[in-house]
Amino acid sequence: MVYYIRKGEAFFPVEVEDRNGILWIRVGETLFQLDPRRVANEQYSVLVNGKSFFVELVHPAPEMVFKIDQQEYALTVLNERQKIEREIFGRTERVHGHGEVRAPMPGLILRVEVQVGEEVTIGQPLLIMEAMKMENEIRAPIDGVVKEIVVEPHQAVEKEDLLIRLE
Amino acid sequence: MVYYIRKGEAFFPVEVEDRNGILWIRVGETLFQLDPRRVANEQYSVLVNGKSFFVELVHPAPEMVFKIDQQEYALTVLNERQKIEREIFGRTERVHGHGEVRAPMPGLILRVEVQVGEEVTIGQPLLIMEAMKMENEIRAPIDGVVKEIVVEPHQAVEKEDLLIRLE
Amino acid sequence: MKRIRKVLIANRGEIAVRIIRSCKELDVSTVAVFSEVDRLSPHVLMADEAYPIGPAPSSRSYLNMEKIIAVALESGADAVHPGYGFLAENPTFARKVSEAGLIFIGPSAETIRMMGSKTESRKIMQEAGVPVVPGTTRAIKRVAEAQAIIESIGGYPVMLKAAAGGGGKGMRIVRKAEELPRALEAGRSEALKAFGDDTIYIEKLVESPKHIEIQILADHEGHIVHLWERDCSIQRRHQKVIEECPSAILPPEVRARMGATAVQAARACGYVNAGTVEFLVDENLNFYFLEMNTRLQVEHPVTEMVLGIDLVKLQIQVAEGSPLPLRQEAIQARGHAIECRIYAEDPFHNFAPSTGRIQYLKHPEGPGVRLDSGIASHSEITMYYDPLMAKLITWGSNRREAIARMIRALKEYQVHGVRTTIPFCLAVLQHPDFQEGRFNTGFVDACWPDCLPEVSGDEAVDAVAAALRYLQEQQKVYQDGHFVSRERPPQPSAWKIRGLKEMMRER
Amino acid sequence: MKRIRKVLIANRGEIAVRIIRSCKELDVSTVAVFSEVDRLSPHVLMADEAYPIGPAPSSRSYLNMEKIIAVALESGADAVHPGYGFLAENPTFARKVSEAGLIFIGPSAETIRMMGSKTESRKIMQEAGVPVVPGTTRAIKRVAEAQAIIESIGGYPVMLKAAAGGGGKGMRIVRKAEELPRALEAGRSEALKAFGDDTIYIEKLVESPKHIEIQILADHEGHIVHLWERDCSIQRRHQKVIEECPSAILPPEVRARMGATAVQAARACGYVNAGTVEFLVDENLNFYFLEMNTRLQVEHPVTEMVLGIDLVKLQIQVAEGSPLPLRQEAIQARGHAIECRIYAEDPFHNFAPSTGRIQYLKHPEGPGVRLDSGIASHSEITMYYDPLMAKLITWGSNRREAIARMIRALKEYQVHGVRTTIPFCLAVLQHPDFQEGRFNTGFVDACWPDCLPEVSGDEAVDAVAAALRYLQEQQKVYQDGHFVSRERPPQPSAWKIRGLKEMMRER
Repeated sequence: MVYYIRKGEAFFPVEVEDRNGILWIRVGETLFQLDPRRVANEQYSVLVNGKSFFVELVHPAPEMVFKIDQQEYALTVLNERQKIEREIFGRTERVHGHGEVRAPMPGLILRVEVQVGEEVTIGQPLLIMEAMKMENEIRAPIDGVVKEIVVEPHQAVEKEDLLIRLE
Repeated sequence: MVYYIRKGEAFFPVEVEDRNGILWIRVGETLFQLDPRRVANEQYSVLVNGKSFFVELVHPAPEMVFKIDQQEYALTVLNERQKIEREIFGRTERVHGHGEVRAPMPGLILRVEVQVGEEVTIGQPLLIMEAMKMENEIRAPIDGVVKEIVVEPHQAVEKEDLLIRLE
Repeated sequence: MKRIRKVLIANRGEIAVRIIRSCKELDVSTVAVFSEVDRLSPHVLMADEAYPIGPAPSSRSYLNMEKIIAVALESGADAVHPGYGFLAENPTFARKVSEAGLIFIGPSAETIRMMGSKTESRKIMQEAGVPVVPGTTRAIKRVAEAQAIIESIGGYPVMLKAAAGGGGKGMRIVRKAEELPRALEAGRSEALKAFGDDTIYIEKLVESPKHIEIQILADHEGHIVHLWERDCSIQRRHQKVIEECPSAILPPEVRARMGATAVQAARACGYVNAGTVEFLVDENLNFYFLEMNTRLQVEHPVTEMVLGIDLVKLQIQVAEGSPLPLRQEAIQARGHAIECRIYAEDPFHNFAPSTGRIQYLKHPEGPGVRLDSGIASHSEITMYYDPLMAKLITWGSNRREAIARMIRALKEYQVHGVRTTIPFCLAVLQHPDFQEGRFNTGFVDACWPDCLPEVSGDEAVDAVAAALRYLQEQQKVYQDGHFVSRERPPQPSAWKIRGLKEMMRER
Repeated sequence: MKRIRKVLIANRGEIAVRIIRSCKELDVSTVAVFSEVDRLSPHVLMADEAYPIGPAPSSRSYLNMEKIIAVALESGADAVHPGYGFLAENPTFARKVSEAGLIFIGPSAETIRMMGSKTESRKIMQEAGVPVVPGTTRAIKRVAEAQAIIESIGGYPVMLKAAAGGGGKGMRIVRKAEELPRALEAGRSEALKAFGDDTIYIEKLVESPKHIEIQILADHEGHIVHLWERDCSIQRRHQKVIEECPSAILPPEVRARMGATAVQAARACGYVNAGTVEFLVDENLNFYFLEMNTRLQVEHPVTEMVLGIDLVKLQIQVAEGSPLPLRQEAIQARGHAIECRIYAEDPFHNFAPSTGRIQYLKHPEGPGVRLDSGIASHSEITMYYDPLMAKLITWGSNRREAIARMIRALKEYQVHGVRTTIPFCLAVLQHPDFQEGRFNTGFVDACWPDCLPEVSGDEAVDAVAAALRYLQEQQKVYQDGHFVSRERPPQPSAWKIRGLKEMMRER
């Protein structure tokens, strides 16, 4: 079995061989021996050459997010088919909400601080919303251009409502 | 809705009236107002006239066992149909294992201390088994007569294996 | 002296649970109150009695004085403990509780009122000889007025503050005259929303201060003790997130002076019960009265662990009219304690509140670890209340051990379902400046999130990712159906892949 | 002096987890070993590294010295911590570890051997002037031999004990000559099975004794301190279940004498590292050497909480060759701590082990509560190992507060899936004799289960039962399918009930 992990724009192959439940995994030049087990719902114990990793899976493949020792790792891991599809069709499976700025909680929009067409950099405040009696800045998750502003000041929004679309 | 709770040999009726999720329950002369909610798997929160009971259900009806504040309560609670069936057919739904003495864990029978036909009283040692490197006495769960001895010394048993039948 | 046998806790969350625990240990019955969304919250499950008081918004439940007092009377409670937040520093509530014949576990309504007005409390402290930050005690309405005051106290930088304030709401730093109009407007609007009162006053800005507070405890006979300090300088948005006892930098001589000053402050406002005198401490260890919190503080556990006391039990005893069982000379500190507040917030997105249902929860345990939690593994974190889920406190025989233990405990903490401040706390605890005691209230702004260590592209992590992906596809052990709904395991048929490859060659 | 950077923990369960926690706080890497059934046990999940060492039976895994030492060497460990039980008091293991160039975290193999033989240790202590219970140090084979010895120490009652003993195995009280033959045979057979050695010796029975032990700590430079006492008199089947520090009844003068005697005992056997000298204390507070445990005790946390120390960290420091950082004069106790051992056993059926999968687990938390657990909510309790699931420890500023806190904490403890000793512990803690300090090692036999309060047929409980039954039938909220499989919700059709009623009338 071969998987492909994205690094920047490129995909690197990772080979997996199952020898009676123990996985031999080759990453680049390095061969690892892994014993992965499911502990409970989204918790795994993985022994990597004897090193014990307790892994909490936050989001499943292909856009995997998991935590080890409170450190979060986000990796795109494709199988053969997904890799080929992406090469042909481009990134068909868009990262959910990557350029979509959604409300992190229910609340009230106070101010919108950008305009359609404006270039924004990652971390830049896009709008201010009030929730839990606090003014909260909603910031740009990526570098990009404001494509659409879906909300306006004084509008109440629910959690996950689309606020702004970036490109 | 009426249920019947066993006290000794008799069954006492308990009336339940559902008023929009709040239950009005009459036990004898007393009327209680209850707000029962399921918290998680076998855990319930029940407000009884405002008193807060956190209830862990160990075994479901009709032979209910539940814990409140680490105190275990065992009650037989029948519905109308079960009550009638019992009155006609006798105790059709026997309490599981009441007269059946089963192995509480895997182990080795060392000695049997009673004989078939012997009268035994509750708590009397019936046999000795070794498990977890300890000698464990298995005692009579009820007053009765030994009807059958299923195992013999030096026999290995699994958890829940029948050892002795009392009557 | 009236023995307290039953206490109504006019609060929710971790502080309600914490108060219930002390009551149980005193064999005092507890009455919880709950809003519609809190029917299954831990404080309801743990209390001896629990009564509904209204819908989710706190204005209609936890702030409903009449309803809460009615429940207290009907349930036969002797006393009301307000916790912190909600009605804890509302003089009207304290008065109404007393007028209903119930004991309010806290200071008198008059003391609460005096200390609740930041401007009035400054005046009282000035008169009592307690050092205060240069500034005004008058309400500011217009920019011109503000400008004049700023000149009279030596110019910029200054701090605008809400007179009814707390929790950092309504606070604005102003460094230049141009910034003043907008800051004043924003501050007033935030203060109005938070406290229903837009009164703003002005103080000289103490640059790079530490926030150090003194816990005091006073009985009805005028006996007042101070219970060491807490350093609460690690703040985000002027809200405390990490606190410790004792301070890493306070010499015994300054501690003694601050303690004596805190007792002086408490005496000046006729204080009874537990309270906290907050000070700003500048780089030369000059300290200035900031405000007095007339209630139990969120961060009180660090004091409890270092001094070996239970502040809630002492509050109840004092409220009954008992004399304080503590003499100042006999109060002894041992070791060091640190508290991390675990908020349902996303520290990587400006600490935005993170709501949702807790999927899984496993708390740290073991030597020197205390956890005060207000949620359980079934809980839903809603937008209605403060997003504080729990407080993690560690004790060590010295500061170094307390820090090492906190790092160990934070790594044990498992929460699924919402984002938390755990990674943030971990980064602060591991920061050399924090470990060396080199920090002030500007620490978080200066270092977060830049202080996060670079995540290296470890090959072992790639291998783990591939292994999890493989498990998902091969073993199909999706017991909760969670993955199934998110991703269908791909079943590539040979011809399809071949077909695709041919297409690629043609391109 | 060799700095310890990586420790292999040759153990499992709560003690392995507890050792891992201290190592993490010291920044020392940890290597876990595990048997086939322990792959997902907490000590494996928490350690930095983990390696399999064989099948479930401990004889083929946790007692496999060669395998464990091989793993230690391959993983690059500097030291081995044996915990308690398994290989902790095996002199051959200690020797082999040292011979492999690794540090054994404990005393020397020779000290372990001497103290491991109950007869030899009695001899050494007698010579060192430590008071011992009158009796023999010779192995007894035949009844006639035993009879002669018993006469020479003043007759019955006597105690038979296994020379290789521990944990109550092989022990028998004999009150009359008639009981001797059977007791001797049973004791020898049990000792043989437990220790592979059927050597039995005889001691005069100390009637109604308290079991009080002194914690000691010794470094390589011959510096030895005693760290107060633990009262471990609450035992079932000669095994400790509830322990406390300090004792409820020991006057300071007796404590000082016992402490000095314990140091004397440690010096007599060339002791290094942490150890415990156990004494029997009679009603007149005379104390007699019982045995020396050459390892960390299960109940060590009560000492840690009262003295504010971490014994595992001190063990590691001493093993590195560091001098003890504690001076006898500076050791100060604060408050009181109690430990309850939470076993997977059914206290209502003679403490029979209770195996099964944990369905749900919620641990007590909050002020003054420490929990050292070896299981998690997914764990399976098997028959292979000791059924100790966790230790619950509470601290209070005095004994009364520690007890009240323990009762509160025990009530918070939720375990589904196996039966536990929690109800037993609760009954002991609530018993007036325990609360007043009036107890000895006969307490449990004398009072359990008779001391259980009568459960009254409360009408409110009947109402709760009816409400749960109703919920089950009406709401059908059986999310886990658990109830569904056990009971089909009855759907009586009208005609069937009428039919049954008619049948009844006919009878």
